[in-house]
Amino acid sequence: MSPATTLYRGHEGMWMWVVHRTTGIAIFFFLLVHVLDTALVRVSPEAYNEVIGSYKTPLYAIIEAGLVAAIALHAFNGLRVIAVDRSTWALRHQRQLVWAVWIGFAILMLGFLPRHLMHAFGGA
Amino acid sequence: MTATAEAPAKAGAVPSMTVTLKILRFDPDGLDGREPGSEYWEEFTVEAHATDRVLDALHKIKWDIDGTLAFRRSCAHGVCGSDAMRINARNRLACKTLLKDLNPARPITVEPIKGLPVEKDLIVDMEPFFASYREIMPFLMTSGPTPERERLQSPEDRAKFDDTTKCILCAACTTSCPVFWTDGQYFGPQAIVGAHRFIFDSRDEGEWDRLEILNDKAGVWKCRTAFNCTEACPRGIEVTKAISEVKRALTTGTV
Amino acid sequence: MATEHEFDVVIVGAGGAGMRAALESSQRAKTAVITKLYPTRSHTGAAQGGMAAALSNVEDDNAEWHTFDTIKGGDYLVDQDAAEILCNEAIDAVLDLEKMGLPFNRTPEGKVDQRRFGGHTRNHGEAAVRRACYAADRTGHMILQTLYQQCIKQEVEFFNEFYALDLILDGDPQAAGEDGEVSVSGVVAYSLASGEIHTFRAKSVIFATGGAGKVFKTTSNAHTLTGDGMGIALRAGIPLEDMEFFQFHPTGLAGLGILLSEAARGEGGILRNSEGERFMERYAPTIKDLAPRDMVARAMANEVREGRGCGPNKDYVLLDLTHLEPAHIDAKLPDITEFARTYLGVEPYTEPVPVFPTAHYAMGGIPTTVQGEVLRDNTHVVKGLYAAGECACVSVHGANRLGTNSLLDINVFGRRAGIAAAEYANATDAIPTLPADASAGLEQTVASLRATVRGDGTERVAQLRRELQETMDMNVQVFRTAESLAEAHAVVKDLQERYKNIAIHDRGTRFNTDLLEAIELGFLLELSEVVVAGAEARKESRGGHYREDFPTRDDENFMQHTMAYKRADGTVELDWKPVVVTRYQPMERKY
Amino acid sequence: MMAQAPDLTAPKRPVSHSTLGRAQRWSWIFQRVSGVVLIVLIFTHLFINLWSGDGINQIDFAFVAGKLASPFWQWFDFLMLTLAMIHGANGMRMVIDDYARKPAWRATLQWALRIATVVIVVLGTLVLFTFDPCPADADPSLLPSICEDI
Ligand SMILES: Cc1cc2nc3c(=O)[nH]c(=O)nc-3n(C[C@H](O)[C@H](O)[C@H](O)COP(=O)(O)OP(=O)(O)OC[C@H]3O[C@@H](n4cnc5c(N)ncnc54)[C@H](O)[C@@H]3O)c2cc1C
Ligand code: HEM
Ligand code: SF4
Ligand code: F3S
Ligand code: FES
Repeated sequence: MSPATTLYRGHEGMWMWVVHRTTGIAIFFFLLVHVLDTALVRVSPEAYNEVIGSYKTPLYAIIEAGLVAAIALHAFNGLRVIAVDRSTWALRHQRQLVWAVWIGFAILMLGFLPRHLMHAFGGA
Repeated sequence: MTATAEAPAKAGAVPSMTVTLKILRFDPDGLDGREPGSEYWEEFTVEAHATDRVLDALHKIKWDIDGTLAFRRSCAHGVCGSDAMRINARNRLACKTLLKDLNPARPITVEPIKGLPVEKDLIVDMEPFFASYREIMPFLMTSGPTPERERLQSPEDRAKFDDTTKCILCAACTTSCPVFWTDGQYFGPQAIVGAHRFIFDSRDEGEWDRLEILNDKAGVWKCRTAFNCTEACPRGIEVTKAISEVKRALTTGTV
Repeated sequence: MATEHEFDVVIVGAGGAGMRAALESSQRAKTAVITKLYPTRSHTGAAQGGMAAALSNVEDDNAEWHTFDTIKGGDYLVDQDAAEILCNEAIDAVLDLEKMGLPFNRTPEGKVDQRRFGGHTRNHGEAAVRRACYAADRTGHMILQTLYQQCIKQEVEFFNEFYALDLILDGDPQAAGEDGEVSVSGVVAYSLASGEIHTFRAKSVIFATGGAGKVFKTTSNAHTLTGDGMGIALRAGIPLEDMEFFQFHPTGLAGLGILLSEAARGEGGILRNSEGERFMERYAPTIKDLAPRDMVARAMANEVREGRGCGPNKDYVLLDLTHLEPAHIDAKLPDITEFARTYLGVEPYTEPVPVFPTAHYAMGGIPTTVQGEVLRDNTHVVKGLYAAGECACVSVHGANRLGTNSLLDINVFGRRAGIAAAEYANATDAIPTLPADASAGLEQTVASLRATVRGDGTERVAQLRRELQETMDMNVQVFRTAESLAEAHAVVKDLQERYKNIAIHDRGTRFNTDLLEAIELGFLLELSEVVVAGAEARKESRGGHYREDFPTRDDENFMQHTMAYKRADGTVELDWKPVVVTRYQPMERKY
Repeated sequence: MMAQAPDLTAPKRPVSHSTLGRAQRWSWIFQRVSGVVLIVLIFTHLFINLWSGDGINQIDFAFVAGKLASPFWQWFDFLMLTLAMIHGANGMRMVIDDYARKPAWRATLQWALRIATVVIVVLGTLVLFTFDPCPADADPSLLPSICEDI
């Protein structure tokens, strides 16, 4: 048995790679499920509404918020990655751009979350 | 022995201190009753000056405490590329890392670089790394008759690949790359740096042969811009930039 | 017992000299290169400033002026026929490297750029001339990389991390006399990775193992520069030439010894003492800071001695670059300024850098002819044995090497040795079988290794080495006297005794670097004795060898090379060899 | 003497075509191009479904069917579906390549991925284009308002 080695202490770039990869995988699996449940519209309105109805729980609302967060992070970081490969300026400022990604992400979530949670928990 | 172990220039000003090194050992022979191939952490405490390098501390251990500790080193000032290792969980050259730049309050962890087979303690098998380097045909390729005098090259053209000529093949970049760790099939950033040095040399005519190789499965597209390589390079080479320039050459079809 | 290999040519060492030789020899004959380091780790890669050649790309220059400078710089102990070859072939040597792809700095017209360097002058000393071809302050790095790249192209066969232990000769070099014949049979090497012994039988063997700077404590040399090749030759009965001539480079980072290239002064850097005075104006009025290294190093040591040193202990002087444009420094001297920042925390843009002489280069070594053939006495060669680079002494550097002439030396004579070795091999019928007594010798080598590893000695390798280096720094450095040398001699002798009782901690077979350091220390101890013995016998001051008790050059008695032999009983015996003079009569060396 | 030296301004050798044909390169470009397009598509999708109107609560058969009755949204969703699936599957392919070391295991995963992707894309497309917003036998209260006209 070999003893635990340390975790490599990469900087922002490495962690954003981890984030990008995990969010990408998460979104992919969500998408599989999402297409399947949407496909129920082809079966019957009742079937669809039943499944969708069961999604309208607080737990699912939080999962949904997580999904939006994942997409936002993945998308903004995707733009950063594209920029880094295209422009030397972006490449040299990639660490600042990581902060830009997080700030953009924060703004989006601040705008989205209250309204979404209102919808989800605010009754109706 | 290194002279730094003794009082360096600003002697009076340099306080001495006690540092602990926590080293990941690998014993291929199975000495002192260990299983051959056992891996274990071992701590050593040495007296050092703040201006000493990690290499000096390793030497103190090897020379005065435990002669079995094995690591590579030669030049001791960051130009030969022998002593890349993981110090406090980051790839660095032991001879270029001053103790004072690490937090001496906690043990300094020292491990072999990651992703290459360990042979003994901090020594890894460098063959796969050099094989990738050889793969990209790192030598000038020209056609036509050899000129009598030098091939001319403007200072501007010379500047285009200056950065990547600095590479000392230390492997700090390649073994810091999370993609390289995953399956070990990626050529790794160093091979791209090595290719870049020739692709952007105006005298060279083999750029498309090399680009062809880097266009492969194990090539440049594996890079996920994690930037560990650039941050690890002891020569300050903008490795990710070089990789980007190679990608750009491949997408635009022009060098 | 030992794995056996057969080659036409075996090259020991993969620095600049070894790989330059390999490029020639592998084109002509089946060649192997064995090296204790990966080729790109060789210390040629540390060379900074440049490589001399009278290309006349930026200023009028010619090979004859270069030859004169080399001979005068070497304080007339240079073999002039060899110096002529060196300087005449310099131009092609640089152009060859350029054609191999070496990225030299360029002039605006796109030609190889050139810079000034110590001791290189126009028209026999009129003024400094721009002769050094360079790639920033990484010239050696570029040479090493380029040669390695060419070796990859030519698929040269490397045995990396193979440590040469012994040379197998057919015949005894010291007993062969006038008519006898001694020839090479092969090399014994130790594989670091497996701990196995390998024998390489070969028609020719080239030694290119580099310098021996680790004899001293403060040195610009790598930890691995332990003079193995010289030591192996000496033990095999081959003499060493001019070993007392060791170059102390003026500008090592104070306390550390890490080199700051002479290019720093070539680009305009100035040495100052504690009074801020540009003291070299007093020692060399014409070329000042660009005087040859021995003169500058002595001047610096003298300033410190006379109390004009800087710092808390007044033990160094300052290299001032602050008047240079930061952009210029970045373009021409990026690495060395980085060294000052990293290791001393000094910012060279704004602060002068503390410097002091550091042991740098062995002018002496294994004596060879201009074809690289190794001499076993003043005239006879060992057939099939060659040497090139810093471990060899063709004597182009005499008593003091000019900066940039070594990178030139390794290329010119590395190439020559490679060609000669391959041609000799091709003219020889069969790969020699090992002579009858060789296997006994081999067994002895293995047995002694085993004994060392298993032994129960008590002396620590590191401790002996420390004591050796300290005594060498103290007594055999820039200034030497009969007393200091006698002291050093006694210490070395004592250390040699204690060496017999060393302890090896590591009892493993794989990557036993502990054992390796012990073997290296053995070579260092033997070479130190030769250095000291030569210095004691040479009762004059010439080039890098300065005797305070004999402060002047004595052409009458000492215008000759020292030849040191190790006799069977372990004593070092000295002999002399005449200097080859072609057209330059000794003159007083003034700059 | 300099006659043989190359002209500094001479162009380098032209592009070799096989180089431009490699899949890795197209895959890389595709990730970027599709990523940019997906941003527009996905954010619009999320905005309409989760933000505007009643947010998550409004989603039911009527809502979906109402949207899908229009060819614009049909094509919009089709593009989003295929791009996202190919982008995602291509990404997953790289992830599998990186972590699945055993060739057999790797091949299995890659095939599973391919099959899943094709199934989902085909299924999704069928749903989008064969979808009837006003199924005849359904409870009219569940249907979108457009069905009242029929
Ligand atoms: C810091 C520094 C700067 C310098 N700058 C300049 C400069 O600007 N201009 C200039 O002209 N000169 C310069 N020099 C001098 C010059 O660089 C060296 O003299 C020259 O590079 C020596 O080359 P080499 O091939 O002989 O040896 P090295 O490059 O030292 O190579 C020695 C080789 O031998 C191998 N080896 C050694 N022992 C064994 C063994 N027992 N078994 C197997 N292999 C072995 C090693 O692995 C290595 O490959 C500088 C030197 C230093 C130290
Ligand atoms: C919203 C807009 C999106 C953008 C801008 C975007 C951008 C990108 C980019 C540029 C990459 C390549 C990363 C690299 O080469 O380093 C990538 C990878 C990936 N994307 Fe997206 N993407 C988006 C949406 C999606 C969606 C919807 C999915 C899931 C279905 C997804 C899954 C993935 C996966 C799995 C990867 C591979 C990750 C890896 O290899 O590390 N992406 N994305
Ligand atoms: S690019 Fe930098 S980190 Fe990578 S091998 Fe070269 S010098 Fe080392
Ligand atoms: S760390 Fe690896 S992913 Fe790319 S940017 Fe460097 S090669
Ligand atoms: S020992 Fe040469 S790079 Fe560290």
